[in-house]
Amino acid sequence: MTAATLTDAPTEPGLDPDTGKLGMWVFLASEVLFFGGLFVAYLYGRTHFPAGWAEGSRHTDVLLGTVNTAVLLTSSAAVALAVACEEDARQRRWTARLLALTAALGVAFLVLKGLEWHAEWREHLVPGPAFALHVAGAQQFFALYFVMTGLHGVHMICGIAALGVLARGRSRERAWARARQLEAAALYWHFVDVVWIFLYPLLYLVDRHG
Amino acid sequence: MAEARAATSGFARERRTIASAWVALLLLMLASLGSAYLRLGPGNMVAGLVIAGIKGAIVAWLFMRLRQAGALIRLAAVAGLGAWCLLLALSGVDYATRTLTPTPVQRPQQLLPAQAASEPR
Amino acid sequence: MAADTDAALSSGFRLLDAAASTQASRTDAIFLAMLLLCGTVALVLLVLVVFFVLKYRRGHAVDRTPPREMKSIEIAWTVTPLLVFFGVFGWAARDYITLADPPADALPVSVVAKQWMWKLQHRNGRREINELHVPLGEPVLLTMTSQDVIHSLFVPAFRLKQDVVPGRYTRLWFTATQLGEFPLFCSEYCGSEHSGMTGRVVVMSPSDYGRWLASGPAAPSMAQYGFALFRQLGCSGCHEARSTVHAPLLDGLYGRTVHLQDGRSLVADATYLRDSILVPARDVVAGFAPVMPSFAGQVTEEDLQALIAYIQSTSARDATP
Amino acid sequence: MTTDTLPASYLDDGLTLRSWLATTDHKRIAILYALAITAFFFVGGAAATIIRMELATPAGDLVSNDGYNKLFTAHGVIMVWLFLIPSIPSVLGNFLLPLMLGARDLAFPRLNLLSWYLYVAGGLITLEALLLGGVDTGWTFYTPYSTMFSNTYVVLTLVGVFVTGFSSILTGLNFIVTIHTLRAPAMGWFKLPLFAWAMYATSLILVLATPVLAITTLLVCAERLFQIGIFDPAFGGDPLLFQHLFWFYSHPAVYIMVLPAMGVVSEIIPCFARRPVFGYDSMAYAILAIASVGFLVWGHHMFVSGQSLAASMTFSLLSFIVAIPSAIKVFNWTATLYKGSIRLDAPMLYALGFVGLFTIGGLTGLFLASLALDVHLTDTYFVVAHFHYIMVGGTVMAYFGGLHFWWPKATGRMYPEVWARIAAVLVFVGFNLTFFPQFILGMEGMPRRYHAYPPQFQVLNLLSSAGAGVLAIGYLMPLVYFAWSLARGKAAGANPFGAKGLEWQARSPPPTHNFDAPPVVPAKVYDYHADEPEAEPVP
Repeated sequence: MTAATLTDAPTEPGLDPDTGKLGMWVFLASEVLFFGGLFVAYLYGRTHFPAGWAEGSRHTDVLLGTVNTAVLLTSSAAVALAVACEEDARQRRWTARLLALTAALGVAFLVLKGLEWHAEWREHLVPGPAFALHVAGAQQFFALYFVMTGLHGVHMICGIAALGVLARGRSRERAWARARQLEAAALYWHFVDVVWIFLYPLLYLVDRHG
Repeated sequence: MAEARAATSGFARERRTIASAWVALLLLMLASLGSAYLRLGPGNMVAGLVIAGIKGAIVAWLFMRLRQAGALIRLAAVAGLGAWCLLLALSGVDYATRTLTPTPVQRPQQLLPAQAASEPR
Repeated sequence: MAADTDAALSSGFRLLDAAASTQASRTDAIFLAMLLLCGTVALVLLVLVVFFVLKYRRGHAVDRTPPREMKSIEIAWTVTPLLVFFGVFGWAARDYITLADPPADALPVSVVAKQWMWKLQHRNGRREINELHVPLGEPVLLTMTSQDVIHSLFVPAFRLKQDVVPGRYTRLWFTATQLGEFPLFCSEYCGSEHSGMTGRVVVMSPSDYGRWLASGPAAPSMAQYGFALFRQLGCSGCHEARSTVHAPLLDGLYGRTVHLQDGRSLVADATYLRDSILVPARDVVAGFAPVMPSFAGQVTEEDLQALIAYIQSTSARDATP
Repeated sequence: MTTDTLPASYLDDGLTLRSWLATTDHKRIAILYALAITAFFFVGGAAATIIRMELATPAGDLVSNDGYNKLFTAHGVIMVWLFLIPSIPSVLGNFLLPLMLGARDLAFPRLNLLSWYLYVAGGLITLEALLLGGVDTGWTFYTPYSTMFSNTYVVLTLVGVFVTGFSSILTGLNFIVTIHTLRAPAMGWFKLPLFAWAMYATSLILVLATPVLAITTLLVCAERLFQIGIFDPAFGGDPLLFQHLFWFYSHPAVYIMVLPAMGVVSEIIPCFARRPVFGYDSMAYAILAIASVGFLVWGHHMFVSGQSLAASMTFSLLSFIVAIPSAIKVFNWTATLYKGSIRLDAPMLYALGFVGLFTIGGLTGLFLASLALDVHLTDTYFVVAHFHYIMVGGTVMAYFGGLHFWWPKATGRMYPEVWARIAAVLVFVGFNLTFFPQFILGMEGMPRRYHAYPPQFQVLNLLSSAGAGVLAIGYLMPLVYFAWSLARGKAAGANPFGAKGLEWQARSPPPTHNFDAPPVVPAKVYDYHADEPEAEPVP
């Protein structure tokens, strides 16, 4: 099963455009397992505490959640466009701006998330002795909610940092900010977006018609 | 000239796919939101996950360019999901068939005096 | 461990410990079969390797024309182990399944594992710490739970062990086939005194066991102790017939279906009674207000079992005409 | 020994500390790993020595029970995560993979250096946790003990494990991309040496299983610090959920430990038997089968933990199936010796020792896979003996064999043959003396992790402790004569053993860019001929 697309490898590492992409995809495979453990814990909770999950989900802010999802989807489209622009000679001037836009949307997402967390903190929805809801399992729901969105947030911060650095590097025509690095960073960003795509229904839309 | 037009049409086509994918994603998000307000019982979770699956597929297929990626890259994309499904499936065998007789566990603290019975933590 | 048990147990070297339960003899049969099977495979390989190393040692003139690549031998040594493995799997699984469903008439003993001791209680209330007296030849069913971490009740002579998991009941049943005392260990790591959490199982003849059970310290039966607790904790204040508080009557409740406020209805079994004592707000009976305070933290595991035994005894009393 | 015309070897190419600590040369990073791993091996070994001294007597009289619990936890954590898992992939794999593929370096050289720093950081955090007061949960960290009842440095140790885990993931990633993209032009997949196949399969497991360990440690830390209630039964959490997540990683982890050892043995036996490996294709498929089926069997650690009957039977059946590829490999190694021209050099002694001990380890695994026997044997010393036969009898023997086999290539000097053979025999004898009695202890029902045990188990425990002494001597000898060999070992040519891999076409020690002239990929892999007179080693 020789990989058809990979040109017969020169023994010099790093010259083949696909190595970076393949490396990032293998890393994303490990990240799927990394978040996967949390989704297994979530599914355990949802099957064993349906009432707690529904009650907990009703107390999340669905408006902010939906807006955040839209922001992240847009940022994903923006970075895809940036990669496309980088490959086209005449559109290359847009790349740096699109990368900056993506990073800005990422920051907006984190700001909204911060507001949401603050609201929940004020409503005593943070697991602890003073936890507001008394349905069995609601505390686990919010515990997992904070762990999952927290871990996702950390990945967002890494993504924003990478995109910011690449945007500056690209605007200064740096050698390390070429199509290959952009595509790898874009893949990572799309992955973080896909994780949120699954977090959104699982955390916000468990039982809205209650 | 032809090469330039081909380049622009290439980029134009790419831009169009990205734009349409973006719109589709937003619509699917709204659909997912709407489906949550319908009383579907367990169907809510299924609908939520199916729509999320479609959105994830769009992002992977178009934005992450799996469409024009080689077999190896697609294999790497699917490998993580496959391993996760193994974890879910086999631990699911245990959870689905485990006859559980639960008992509430009391944290072994000192016996509190009868009148100040604190509500369960 | 008491000195006398040392003397009894430090018998001479034997490949396998005494097989003292019906399960033990079956497990030993599988064990010896596997020992034989794997022993021969290991021996054959050892002999082959030594023979090849000697015969084909470098400098020793011998025919070394490279043999043909034989696919058949490779298929053979893949399929045969597979078939043998399926056989062993089936045999071992059959015995494991018998462990999973205890006989109906098994003698119930409730076991509570606590960091670093075993508390066992027979049906008539007789309590034991780190010791279990059982009759010879009768199946005994242990219903076990833990108050803190995961322990595991392990009786090597019976070839049996079962983890004791907090938050749920796990069961272990056996039928002793040999008189005498057998060591009992905790085999799931549970903290500092994990190696001290040992005890012994004493197998007695049924008549001796009956006498031992009756002659125990004049501990009140679980039901009587439960009734005393029922009054002492103030349950009778609300749940007695003549009480002014509007609370459900508990006489004869055990085994009846109960209709709850949120439309569900369930059978009032031990778990329901236990839940209602510790978390009353969860399953409120239809037509009653959730005013009952929780008794979590005020009742130990034994008190709960005693209260449940008392409520069970009320239905027995009413049943009699 | 570099003639003046050829460029300097990788050892002489820059002697400053910075040239070592900031190197991206896979060979230097392998040496850095070797030093760090040897240090951790002897820390873990010290803990094992004290445990064996304590167990020489039934009463717990050498260390307190808490002390004993912290010792066996330290032994477990250090040996599993800081020695066994990185040993062959990070030391031999890093050094040899590019050489075997005919490449100049790994696909991501800088990422390789980052892996080493992550490994050392994780190791130091774990060591700091042990020095501050140790952790007493066992390397398995079972909840609710590790989350609710242990008041030792659980979180700090788990952070150390978490960081070391990422070092493994990045090494796995590096190997997968290297094997896919940097193979020499003429080297198709079925001309790869089996060591490279083993690295590939191990890397698949490293990348797909280690993240689940990372998330599990994160959840245990969250549970300990914020009582999130996922694993705590008081909130309705499930301790078995932890066991599922933990063993989903930890069983593939034992294949991470044994697959590289199989790769090393598959290189040594053909070389010293002068015969191509028997059934190369089935060996390669067996390696991939072990890696993939290895993900399906983790439940056999939970037969008595309260898992459902159906799940236990499923996992038992799958555990029998995963034993088939290992059986195939053992049969193939044995068949490779047929009509060979065998020389029992030190690497061959270690390799044959591996085949013997791994066979016993694998067969006893079948005892534990059969349900009824596992009810009696699990959590006893039978299990301790089983996994030591695979990890110590298997991986450590193969690691030592690999060290001896490629030592001339890495240092340009020969190790002292006679001393090396004595050490190999001592390790084999000491190992069997230490761990075979533990099988019998397990049969008689001595539970694991016991600080004090009933007197009827003393005879075998004493024998085991004595054996541990012999084993310790066997492990110390290589340290001595390898150091001696560095100073005054005989100069080794490019191919002292007449082996067939690409790595033997480079000089010993190889230059930083590995090959002076592009290596020639042979038509057939393992092209050994037992019937021809022995070719004299290439200068």
